[in-house]
Amino acid sequence: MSVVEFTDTEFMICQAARLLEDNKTIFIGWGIPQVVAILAERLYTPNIVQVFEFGAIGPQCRTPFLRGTMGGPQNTYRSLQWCSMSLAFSYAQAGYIDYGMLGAAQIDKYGNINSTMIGENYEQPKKRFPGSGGGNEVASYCWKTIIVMSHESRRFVERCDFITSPGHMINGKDREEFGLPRNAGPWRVITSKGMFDFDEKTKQMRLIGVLRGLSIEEVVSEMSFKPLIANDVIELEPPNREELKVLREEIDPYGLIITKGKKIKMKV
Amino acid sequence: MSVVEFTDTEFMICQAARLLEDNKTIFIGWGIPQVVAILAERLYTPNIVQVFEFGAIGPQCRTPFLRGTMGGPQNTYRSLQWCSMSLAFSYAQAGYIDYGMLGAAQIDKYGNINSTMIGENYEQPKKRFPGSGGGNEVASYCWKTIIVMSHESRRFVERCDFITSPGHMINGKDREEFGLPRNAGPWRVITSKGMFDFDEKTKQMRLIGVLRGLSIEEVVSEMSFKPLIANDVIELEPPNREELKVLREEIDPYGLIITKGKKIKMKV
Amino acid sequence: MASGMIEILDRGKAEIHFVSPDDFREFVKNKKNRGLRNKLMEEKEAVKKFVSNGDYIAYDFSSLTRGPQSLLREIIRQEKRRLWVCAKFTLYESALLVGGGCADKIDVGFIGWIPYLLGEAEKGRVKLYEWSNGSLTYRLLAGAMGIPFIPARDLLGTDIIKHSGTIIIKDPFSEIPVALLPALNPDVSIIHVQEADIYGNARVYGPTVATLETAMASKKVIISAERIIETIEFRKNPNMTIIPYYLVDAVVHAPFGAYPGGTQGYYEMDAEHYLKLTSITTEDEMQKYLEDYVYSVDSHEEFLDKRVGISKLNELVRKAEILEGFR
Amino acid sequence: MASGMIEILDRGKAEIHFVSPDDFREFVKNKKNRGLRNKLMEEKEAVKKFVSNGDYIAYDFSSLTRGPQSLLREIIRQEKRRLWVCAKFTLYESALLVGGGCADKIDVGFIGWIPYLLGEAEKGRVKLYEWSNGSLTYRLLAGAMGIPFIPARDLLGTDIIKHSGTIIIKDPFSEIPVALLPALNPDVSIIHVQEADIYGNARVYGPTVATLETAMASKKVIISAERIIETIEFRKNPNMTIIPYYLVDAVVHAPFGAYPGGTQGYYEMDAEHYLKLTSITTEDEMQKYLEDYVYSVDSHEEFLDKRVGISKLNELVRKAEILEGFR
Repeated sequence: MSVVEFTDTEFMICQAARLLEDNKTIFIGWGIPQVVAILAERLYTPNIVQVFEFGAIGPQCRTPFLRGTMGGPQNTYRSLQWCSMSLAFSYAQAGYIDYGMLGAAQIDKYGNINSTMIGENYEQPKKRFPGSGGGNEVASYCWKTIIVMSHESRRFVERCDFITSPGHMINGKDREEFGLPRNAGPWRVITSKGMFDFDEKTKQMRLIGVLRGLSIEEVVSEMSFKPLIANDVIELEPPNREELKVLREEIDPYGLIITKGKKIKMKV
Repeated sequence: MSVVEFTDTEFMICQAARLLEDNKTIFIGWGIPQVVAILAERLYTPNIVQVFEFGAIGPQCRTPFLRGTMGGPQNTYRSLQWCSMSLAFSYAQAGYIDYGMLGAAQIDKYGNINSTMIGENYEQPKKRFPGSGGGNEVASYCWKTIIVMSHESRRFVERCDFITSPGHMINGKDREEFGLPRNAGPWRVITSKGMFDFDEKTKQMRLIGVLRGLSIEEVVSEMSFKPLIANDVIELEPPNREELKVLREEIDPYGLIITKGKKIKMKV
Repeated sequence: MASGMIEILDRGKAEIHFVSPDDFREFVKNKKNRGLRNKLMEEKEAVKKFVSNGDYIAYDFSSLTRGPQSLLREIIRQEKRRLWVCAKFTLYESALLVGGGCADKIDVGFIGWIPYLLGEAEKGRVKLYEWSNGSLTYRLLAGAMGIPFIPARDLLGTDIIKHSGTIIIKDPFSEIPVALLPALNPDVSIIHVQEADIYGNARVYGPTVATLETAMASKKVIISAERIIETIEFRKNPNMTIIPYYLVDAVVHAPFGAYPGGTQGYYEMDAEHYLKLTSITTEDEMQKYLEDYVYSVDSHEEFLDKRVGISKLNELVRKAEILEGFR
Repeated sequence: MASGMIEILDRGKAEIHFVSPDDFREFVKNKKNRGLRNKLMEEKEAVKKFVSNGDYIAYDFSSLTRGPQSLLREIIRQEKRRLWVCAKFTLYESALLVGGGCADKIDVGFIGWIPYLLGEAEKGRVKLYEWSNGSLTYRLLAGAMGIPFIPARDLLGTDIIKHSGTIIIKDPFSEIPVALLPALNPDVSIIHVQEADIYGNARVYGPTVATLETAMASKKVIISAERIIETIEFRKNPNMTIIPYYLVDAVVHAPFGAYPGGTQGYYEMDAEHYLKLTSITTEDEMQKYLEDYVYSVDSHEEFLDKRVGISKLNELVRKAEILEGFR
């Protein structure tokens, strides 16, 4: 038996990377999703095709992952196609993009995401965020969207202060009633403590896994709404040595992304 | 004094080439318009930019003009841009294309063009033509459309059997009432006997020039509708030696286009 | 809660091939594959697998330049039936498909000058729907983008509208009438390119016509290519990739695949053979042509070998001296 | 004759920058020029001539990669006022424009993480309108195509709609709700490219973002380029031309024009300078930054010379080792 030490962020990244399927396309945003995709490509899904909104399709990203140069030569290295943003989004709108991966400032129980503002007054918000970016399109168009966010009570809310990207139910109506693409939307929520899916019938967020060592109660207590609980909540394995090695030595040796969040020590 | 001999087609080509302005863009269809543009480029408008619907912008066409290879290397040689058909048409729709040049099977007094069918029954026409091609877009989008057609009575009709491309008035309504782009449309009609513009007020076709040696009456008698007649109808000069030399020796030495039509002999 | 109405000013009465964006997405999700699989196959297999009777079919570029002519002949050879043809920017594809008994409906952009086809149309033997090259291209663009229609300012005021499926509305932003062109999602498209890899990544040199839109909007896509190249060639110059592999179902290696048309950078068109085609007037002439050049050979390779011959091919290659921009 | 109605299901209440397609066409006809004229000029002249107070402004790509940063600084230096910014895929452009007192309205796609700007927004000191990167890009596409709007399936169901100018209708073809995004035709756009000629023909290497759409949709277009090359270079490889000259009003030769961002094939971004920017929180910090890097120099060249220095530039050039695909 030995001890493994990892951050919240490393945990989320590894969970997300393990979820991906090979031979699928995935819409990737800045930061954590990039690291997830590269890790998955190195260890689990060698033929996953990353799609970037600015028009890079299927790059073989060079590592280390460098903050900020998402559109630059390292990250778009040896793409299958360099194209336009309208084409990249249209691939997704026409159904060609299997997965999407997003962060969220707030999320509600139906998977609606807020990345616009906190507060009640749009004109003078308590806290302003950068806005949708391509997040709205990812959540609207991609078949399965994975949301990665740190587990804080204030982020899991009954109703988002502002719905930036659509979940499954909005103001009591199914997303399809609004004309959103059929059978798409949020698929998994990965937090620093657990993992959720969405119940097919009620469309509500449902706890399906907790980080090893945590109780269901510990996870749910830090949420402002009560999620559904799956019949058999699984234990989520912490990052393994191989994952951490690739993350720390190859992908993010300067710790620009992976060092963020709480540190966790665990016997394995 | 000497004698010049030329065909109907050569006459029309030279008239059209003399009309063009330098430093303008022009949407070019197959055949006569291609020859016009190359002739104009060689003699009058060195910086005219040809636009082809299949996506060639500003080629420096190689001569001789070869039948049928409109999209091939000779005709698209050294283009400024090779792009898509939707982009080529969008340049025109957004207002970037100054001129268009078209043929017509039938034309009416408001410049409506038929290139679809003759007869009353669409399902079983007396005569079927190939259809709009890009003609409808040229007549709809380009600022000034030049129509080049041989002068035959049956081609100048009160009402086209089928309106394929819009003129200035359609069924008594101004083209703008249909939502067509403002201040665009047919600008000149060049035939084997004369030239027409459109009266600003009535929008009707108006004779403004006749081939030297022809009377106004001779031209108008071979039309199924009576055009307006300009106050001062000018005499249209026949092709000059330089034009004919370039046409016959450089552009169309095999006579694929220019030999068509009646031969005319004239003292100059 | 309704907050107003938009007036429909006019609408065409013709049947349209229309697939709702959600149905198209569902097809892409379940029947298309994002795996890097080797899709290289013989033309026979590709057409057998991916062209079905009753399909709506589209192709790219024209009979004269980079058209998918070997695939077209294979479709006729396999006696596909009841095809509905997207005749955008066509010259003799539609005529051959009608002559071969394969097609009975045509969306007309431009159906070319072959007297046989125009005659069939005059006799009412083929169902035509009127559009234009521009409107069909925009329809494909909408289909490619996964949206139900695209607004445009063509077709307005013409008789085309009533023989099409266009809807004219008063635009709520500018308050002027505008045409709504319904998205076009063909069942199958056939596209000839200069270079493809075994997965279906493809690029073309020269004008791109509607290569990308056609592939992206189509449920099934067959690519034929002058050359099959390694995937790394695409990765070295990604700006030139026009079709990413995940749009494509089959890749056929077809040297001279555009014959009797030309392919830029490879060979020029065969003008003699072209004249043979454009002079076809009667049913007998059409059937004789098809017998001679399609039915009596088993494949494109046999066609090139027995009906065209190496010296003609060499002559056409020799004429293709302009390489600049095409490689 | 009306033949029916389309229901408007919802519509945003926000002000939009909208130019009717006919008004845009009229501008293109009369104010743009299809002549092959030498448009090369200093950044000072270009901004003076083509950026006016009150303009709606767009740019291409981002602060980090191939963004038009030297032109942006010149706009701030010339103290343009009341600009309305299209903040599609932005990181710090909006913050600088607001800090410089140039911009007071922003169409939000993504406004980046600079605390200063987010703080200004929280205080209600800048008017924001909500869109998304995708919807702003589609709006530019519609503007480029000369159509009044484009349908799309994003924004639906969200709170973005009411803070935008989107109209939701029931699509007459598929009978499901769809968003109509109004065309966006900026008054001016600034675009940095790797290569342009003196007439304005331009090409970019790498992802193309909305380079073409932005130029084509804009009334006035300023290009800055790392290199000015001969026109024949475009004619030799026409598939790579992204902007034809007739969309362009001014060409500025601006080596390191994207600094502190990078330009593919030329130099990498300056990460240190980037951190300096992203940490700006207070008004004082912002004004100090602008004083140091914008107001206190007269031109991009002086900026490079006195505020960046040759050894930093060499370092950034040295880091740009990947050329494959970028030339």
